[in-house]
Amino acid sequence: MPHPGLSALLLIVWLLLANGITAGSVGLGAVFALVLPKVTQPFWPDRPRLRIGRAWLGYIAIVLFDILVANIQVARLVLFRRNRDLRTRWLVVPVDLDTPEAITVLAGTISLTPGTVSSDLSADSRSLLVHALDVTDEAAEVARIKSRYEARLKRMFA
Amino acid sequence: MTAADQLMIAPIVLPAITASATLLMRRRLRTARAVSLGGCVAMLAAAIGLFAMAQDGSIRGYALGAWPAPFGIVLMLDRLATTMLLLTEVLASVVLAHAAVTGADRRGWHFHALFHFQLMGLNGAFLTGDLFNLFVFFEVMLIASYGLMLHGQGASRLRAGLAYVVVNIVGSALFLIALGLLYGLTGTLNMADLAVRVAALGPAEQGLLRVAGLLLMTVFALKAAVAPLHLWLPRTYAATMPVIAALFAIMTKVGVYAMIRTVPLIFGAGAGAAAWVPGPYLLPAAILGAVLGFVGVLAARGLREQAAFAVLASTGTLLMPVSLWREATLAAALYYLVQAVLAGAALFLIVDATMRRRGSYADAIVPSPRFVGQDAAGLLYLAGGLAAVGLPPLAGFVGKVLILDVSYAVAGWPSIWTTILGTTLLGVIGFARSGSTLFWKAAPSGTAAVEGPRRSLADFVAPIVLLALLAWLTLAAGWVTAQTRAAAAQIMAPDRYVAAILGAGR
Amino acid sequence: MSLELLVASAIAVLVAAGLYLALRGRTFQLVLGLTLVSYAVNLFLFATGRLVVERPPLWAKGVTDHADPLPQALVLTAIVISFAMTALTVILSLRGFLEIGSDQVDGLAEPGEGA
Amino acid sequence: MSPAADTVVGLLVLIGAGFVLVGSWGLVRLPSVMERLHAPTKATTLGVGALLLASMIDGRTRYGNWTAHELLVTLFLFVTAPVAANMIAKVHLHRTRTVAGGEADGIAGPPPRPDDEGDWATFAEPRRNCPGTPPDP
Amino acid sequence: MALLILIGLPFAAVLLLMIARRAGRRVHMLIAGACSAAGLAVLLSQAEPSLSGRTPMIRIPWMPTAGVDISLWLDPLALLFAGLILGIGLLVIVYADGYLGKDEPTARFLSYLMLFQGAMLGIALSGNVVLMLIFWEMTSLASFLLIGFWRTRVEARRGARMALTITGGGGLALVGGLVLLAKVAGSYDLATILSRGGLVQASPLYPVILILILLGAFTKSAQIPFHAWLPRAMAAPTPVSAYLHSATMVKAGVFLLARLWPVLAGTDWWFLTVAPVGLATMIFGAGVALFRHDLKAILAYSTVSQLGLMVMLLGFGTGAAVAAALFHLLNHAAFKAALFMHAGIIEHETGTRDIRRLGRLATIMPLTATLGVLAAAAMAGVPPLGGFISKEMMLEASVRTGSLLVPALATIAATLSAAYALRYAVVLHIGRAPIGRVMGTAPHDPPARLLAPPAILATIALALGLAPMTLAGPLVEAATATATGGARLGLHLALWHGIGPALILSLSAVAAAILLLWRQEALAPLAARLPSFDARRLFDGAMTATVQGARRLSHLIHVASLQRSLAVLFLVALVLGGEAAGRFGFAAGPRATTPASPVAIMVWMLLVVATLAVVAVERHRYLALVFMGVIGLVMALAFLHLSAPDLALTQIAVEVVTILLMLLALHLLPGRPPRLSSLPRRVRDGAIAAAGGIGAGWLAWAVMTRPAREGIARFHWANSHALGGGANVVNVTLVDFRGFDTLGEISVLAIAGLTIFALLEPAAGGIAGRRLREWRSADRFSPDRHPMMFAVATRLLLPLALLVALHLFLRGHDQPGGGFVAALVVSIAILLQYLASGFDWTDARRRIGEHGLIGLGLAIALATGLGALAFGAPFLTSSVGHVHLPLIGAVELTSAMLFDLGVACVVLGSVTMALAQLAHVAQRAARPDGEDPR
Amino acid sequence: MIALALPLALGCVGVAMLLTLWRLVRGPSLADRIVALDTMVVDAIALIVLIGMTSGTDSGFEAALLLAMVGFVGTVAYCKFILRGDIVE
Ligand code: NA
Ligand code: NA
Repeated sequence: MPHPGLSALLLIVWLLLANGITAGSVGLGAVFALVLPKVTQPFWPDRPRLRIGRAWLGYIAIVLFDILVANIQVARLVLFRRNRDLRTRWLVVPVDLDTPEAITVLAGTISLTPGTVSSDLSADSRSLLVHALDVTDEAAEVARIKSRYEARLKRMFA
Repeated sequence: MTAADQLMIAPIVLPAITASATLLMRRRLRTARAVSLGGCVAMLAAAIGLFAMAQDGSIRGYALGAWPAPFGIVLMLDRLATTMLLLTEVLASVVLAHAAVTGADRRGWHFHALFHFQLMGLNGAFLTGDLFNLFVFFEVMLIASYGLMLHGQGASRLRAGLAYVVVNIVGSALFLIALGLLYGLTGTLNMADLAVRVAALGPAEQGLLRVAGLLLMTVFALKAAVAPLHLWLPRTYAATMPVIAALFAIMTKVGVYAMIRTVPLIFGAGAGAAAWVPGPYLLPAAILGAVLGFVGVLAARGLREQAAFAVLASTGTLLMPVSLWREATLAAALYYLVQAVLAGAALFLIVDATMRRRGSYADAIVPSPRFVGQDAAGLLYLAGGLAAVGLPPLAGFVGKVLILDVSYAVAGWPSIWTTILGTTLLGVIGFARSGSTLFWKAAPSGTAAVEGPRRSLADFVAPIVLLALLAWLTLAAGWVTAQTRAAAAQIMAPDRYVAAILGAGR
Repeated sequence: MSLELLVASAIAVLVAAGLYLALRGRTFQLVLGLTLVSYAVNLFLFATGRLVVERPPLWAKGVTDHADPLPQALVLTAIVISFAMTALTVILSLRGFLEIGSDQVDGLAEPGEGA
Repeated sequence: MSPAADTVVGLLVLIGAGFVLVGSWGLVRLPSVMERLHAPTKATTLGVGALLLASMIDGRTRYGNWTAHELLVTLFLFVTAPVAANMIAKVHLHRTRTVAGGEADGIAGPPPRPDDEGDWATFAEPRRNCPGTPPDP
Repeated sequence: MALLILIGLPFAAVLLLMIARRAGRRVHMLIAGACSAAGLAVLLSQAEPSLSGRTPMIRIPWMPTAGVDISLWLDPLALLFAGLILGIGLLVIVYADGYLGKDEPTARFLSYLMLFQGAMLGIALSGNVVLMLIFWEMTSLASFLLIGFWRTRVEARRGARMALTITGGGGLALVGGLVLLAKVAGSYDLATILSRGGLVQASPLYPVILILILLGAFTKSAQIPFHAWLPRAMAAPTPVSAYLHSATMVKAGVFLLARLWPVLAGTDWWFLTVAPVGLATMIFGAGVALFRHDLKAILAYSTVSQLGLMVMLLGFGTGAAVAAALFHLLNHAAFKAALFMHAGIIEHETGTRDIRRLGRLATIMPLTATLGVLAAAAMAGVPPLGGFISKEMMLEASVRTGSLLVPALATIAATLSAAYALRYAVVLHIGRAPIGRVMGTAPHDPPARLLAPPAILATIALALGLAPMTLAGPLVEAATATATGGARLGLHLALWHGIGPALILSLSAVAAAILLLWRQEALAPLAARLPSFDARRLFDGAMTATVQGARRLSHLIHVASLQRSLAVLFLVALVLGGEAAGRFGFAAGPRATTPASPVAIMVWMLLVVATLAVVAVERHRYLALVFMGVIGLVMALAFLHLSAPDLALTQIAVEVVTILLMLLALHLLPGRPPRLSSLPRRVRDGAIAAAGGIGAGWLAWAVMTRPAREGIARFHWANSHALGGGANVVNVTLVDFRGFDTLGEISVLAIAGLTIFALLEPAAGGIAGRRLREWRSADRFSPDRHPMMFAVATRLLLPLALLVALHLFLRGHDQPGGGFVAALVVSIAILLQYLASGFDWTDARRRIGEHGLIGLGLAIALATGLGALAFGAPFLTSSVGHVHLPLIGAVELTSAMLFDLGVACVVLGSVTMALAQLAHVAQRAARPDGEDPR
Repeated sequence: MIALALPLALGCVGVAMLLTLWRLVRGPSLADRIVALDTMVVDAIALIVLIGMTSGTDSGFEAALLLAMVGFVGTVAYCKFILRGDIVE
């Protein structure tokens, strides 16, 4: 099993695709979950090691919650804030993550939560350029990102 | 389902297999060549077998996937289809041998695969009894022809190729619209079923039916290069490698075939507003095509262009009797069709053999220094010209006399006669001028002799074979006309066709 | 406003735009035009099965109200074929441009250019 | 279908559609590219998410079969949407900095540099092979 | 059988000559000579039965449906003509042996000659008009080859072309005339036709038939105004002139008139068309001949004149005139062939044919001179030669017409004829002119093989005068009888007929001729001032105009313009569609329409706006592509809304691939090019486009508003699950009911892939490669080749996409999906890797080559289809089976799924082949060798 | 509630698409147009889900899934074209 995490993901996805848990779907899904990582291994030779567990579930829950909250905030901004009152800012988030996968998840998380968009990565992959729609305290926002997301990601990607 | 019945699928499956096989051995040309030739011979054998099967006058259906007509796709075998198949396979064998002998297959990628796909498309178009399936095989045929047409490439070929491709794409779009209309009106795609259902359409549907018929005919006319929809042809054929253009000699005839196949069957006397739908348009168009074709023969500045116009002219001539929609005229047309295909191909192969020897002079109709095999090439060119123009002793003359003979029965005969005789004279003048310039006239002094290695005369064999076939067509005209007459009789009796196809169960 | 009218007028607009672009004389416009025409033709072929809203031809016992599956199958074939043709046309245009140096459909030199 | 389920599904549908609409409205009214880039996020996340949730519940309550495959749509959107946003932002940065007569900076102005010597990937050759990206020949 | 041998011999000789073309000249001569001699022998063996009324004939069925047989007969007319052809042919071959230079290709020459001989014999012997036409056209062809024998000479080529054009054109008129004649007479059989004169002459088409046939005869026999080719044909070697242009080919027209005399002659139409033309030609030819200086030109115009004489006689419509014509045919053949050979000897010996530079030949080459004088005397109509008799017969016949004008003009013609003939005899042999350029040695009588043939002919010319009844009487009498279709006339041929008007006219003609010759030099300037009718220049002018006109027309129409082709196609479709609409109308039908929801209208607006936007920004191609993306999206939504989820899936996937393809190509195309067409042109195109759009939309509307008929699809719906093993009827249709279409469809895709490969493979070299290497975009680009987020996300997507593809593939038979879409998903996932991580990186990780995939896919599809054959079922018959797998349980498997797998392989192979090849071409060009590393 | 909410929601999504189209047509920058196109895909997914709920069929699921999975390919390809010219290097 070249990558158990991927295999698990594939099995779940297959069961979702099959839209039901039967012996057949689990069996076939298991086969695919084993075979596909093998087949696609050349395209992803050195996958990061993941710690699958509660940390991931927690992270997903936090992100989903943040998405919900941020959506409402941004909807207010869009609907009611005058353009000239928007406090849009560029944020430079220093990145301490090592693997591209972890950095990508961080950047993706930032983008998924409304109000911030990961716009670019520095050439040395040590900083993330984030565009924020409405920020008063830039440093606080950077700190929030680092503590709320990056710290957790560090633990999830061993 | 007997083994003999299963033979019906061979003309489509065999080339597909051969094409796939040559694809897998694409880097071993010798093997690919052998496989390709073998495939061609096998197909010829199958065509002969099918031809023999159709001799009893029966019409056979082949329900693909065992789905009964009209629900699935049927192939159907009658005299017309087998004649076209045999003609195609004979032509293909000769052309392929010529390509192998001259090494034309080495001038680009995938020659053999494309060649066999082309045959698959042609054979499918001849065999299918389903209108949408006809569209599909038209597309197979066309896209393979694009590939072959572009074989060897070069600037002019690429541009002419674009024009050819685009015009045909638009033609295919029209085909789909016509097809859609017919389906929308009748709910079926099977040609025999269409015949039945078209005849049953009510008065409110007549206008749409006529549009569908006319658009369908427009598409076929485009493929057949019927004037004024012929503009794509001269440029395309003149830009194509002659050996491939020789194979294309049958391509325009597929358009004619499709008309002959569909009009008496679907748009026959019972088709209401769409009865004999090409109606008054086809004859003038055919006349225009013949005139423009032979004018082009006279005006051409290159041999390939000239041969292309000769093909155009032959289609025009062929369509004159077709446009009359009678048994006798169709019979004459079929005889003319067979010889026109062989003659057009022979002409292109002769042009090929000539071009290959003339070095940088290629196919330009200008005097060149003497070249190896000039006399023989000149003689062949003369014969090719005779064949293309329709002078004795080759079969074109017999064909034209037959057309004159049968068309006398209709009111418009003077225009047909005048066109055929007048255009023949134009053709005679054209070929005499170009031939004497090319093979008799010496290049102005000081012109360098044509360089190049002494070539073998092997590339004369294929054209000679075709010319011999044309001579044979003259000698065996009795047998051949009996065949075409029988084929025409089958076509003009669509009821038997309907019964044979729709009666054939699972 | 009926769906039929919407589809018919969409076909009209697509065909008109496609024909106009196809006549513009440059390869890329030509490709765009042909693509639009092929959309229209696919829609046309599809429409000949008549319009049925949200009754896909997925068989289930007892269901009789469904869209005509046959035109859909035909359109699928037509889409694939027109994709193949589009791809070929694109490559052919490009190849012609690389060989000739002009992207005009007839391979002519640009107006105002020497060659 | 129970009234409660009906209400929940109805509300979810309205919420989802509402966020989709707000997203597009933002796209129209926000002042420059980078601000507008925020808008689709709402449609992607809460908009489509709520609709999918509604669809799941709807399927269960109305037809009695659990369908969870709607989650997959969200999954794929979550994977792809940030990439799309990232690429669009890069286009914007690229066009503002390097293309003469290109786009104007948004209201946030030009982006700051990441540090003293480096620059963003859009503008600078990668200083080292980024982790995981293929080495350039 | 004898007739078959007779006609077969010359063609056998042609074959033998071609086979033995490398053998020596003797062999060639032997072949030709032996075949001619053998032919003559066979002919003589058949003479007796022919003359005695037991006409030898043979009939071989050929095209029974059209009533055309290969039938040959040898009636006396044919016998007369065939004898001429073979007899003179033999002499010409002997003569040619002496005449042709050492280096001349005798095999070629003789094979043409024998081809001609065979064709002529065919005309004479044909008992069926189609056969006759075939041989008729063959004579034109053979003469083309013979006249052009010295092909590097411009005169030879022009002469050959002119002869072919005129006689070939006449021949085509003859084709029309004879086939029409056959249609009117109701048979192609000559004998039958000849017996139906009354029927034919009563037909309203009779004048048409007559004129067409006369066109054939007159062109061949060089009658005014078609005479010009004959003098020009003198560019041929002299033996050819002797044979074709005196004895045989030109006589074909006369023969034809004689042959068809029973069915065509005897009417006013006949008399008023044939006789005047003959008379005019006779006078004109003689007049011109008198003032020519080239020996061969004199003889050529004399031939024109003499042919006019024969034509005129045939035109008179009386049996006696026909007899005169046929007797003169013999006479003329003898003396004219002799004279041509004589002229050839003189040119051969002295190096010139200019009569002004020749003289005193009687002393230098006495034998030659003797036969020359003899033959010329025959031509002049001097007793006791045969020419005298036939000329008297001619004058007699002209007197018998009852008109005064005819004998008067005939006498003038006879005078002129006698004058040029005497000029030839006197000036050449007795005249004082010095001999011009002399070849190495002094001119002298040539060796026997040159001298003998003309000597024999001159002797015959003399003998025909001395013993006409013995030599020619029965033959001419019998031939006349067959020609006129009546009883024998009791012909009396003799030198002395007693004193009558004919004798007086004849003698006064000779006397006047001597007078004329006396004053010839004085008359020459006068003659030159006569309005000249230069048919040659006329012909050349006409030809040039024809060719120029053809060029102009052809180039005007056949401009290499795709736009024109398209516009014509659109217009044709519009006109035809409009025609149908105009005649039958297609108003909307009564079917209830489906109300459109607001959202449908909004989506429709999306489509319309995006489409218009594409047109508006057409030259900003990138933007146009962006709008195309919207259109594709709307199409997918529309399909989904309209109950076609499979179509929506396919549309979405194809759209993505298309966009990638276009972006790849767009990168290499030039930036924003200037507009090509002017405003009027755009308006015109806009009008065409609008009409097309309205037409298509209206058609769609008309169809959709008509009630649907119960179609074949009900079968598909009913049997999809039970027999096809799948609930997705569309998919089952694609892979099963209409799997054959799908086989064609994947073939199309495979071919497209192969063609694209073939197109792009050489693009890295040559001009294209140079352009690619020099290609620099004007834009500045970001250095970030492979953005990290993108690369990482695509890597995660790959296995997920494969899984989705598997799902679509496996469930496709029951749910939206199928092999095609599955393969496209895989293709897109792979292409994404190319996009995100670059070509080389991705390509190094691919496992199967595209060629292999395409071949494999086709093989799978074909093998699935062929599998059914083993069970005696038709191709592509599917089978449904249940397989029990451990863990998974019963799985329904259909062979159609295997077929679908083949489809998927081909799609994957073709799509990735096309896009990868395109993506790669620029890089390959940049490599030094342009080679594909793969 | 659903019966009321669905048409309303469909209308909302339709209007959203038109608004997006406005941005697409209006621009002004290339990035604007790409954003709009990307949004349009998301709107389309929303529309498909709503259509599925209205009709009570599940047949639109694959289309929505496919759009979610490959819809962004067009977006990134357009972007890559602007950034690099050559979308496959
Ligand atoms: Na976001
Ligand atoms: Na965010």
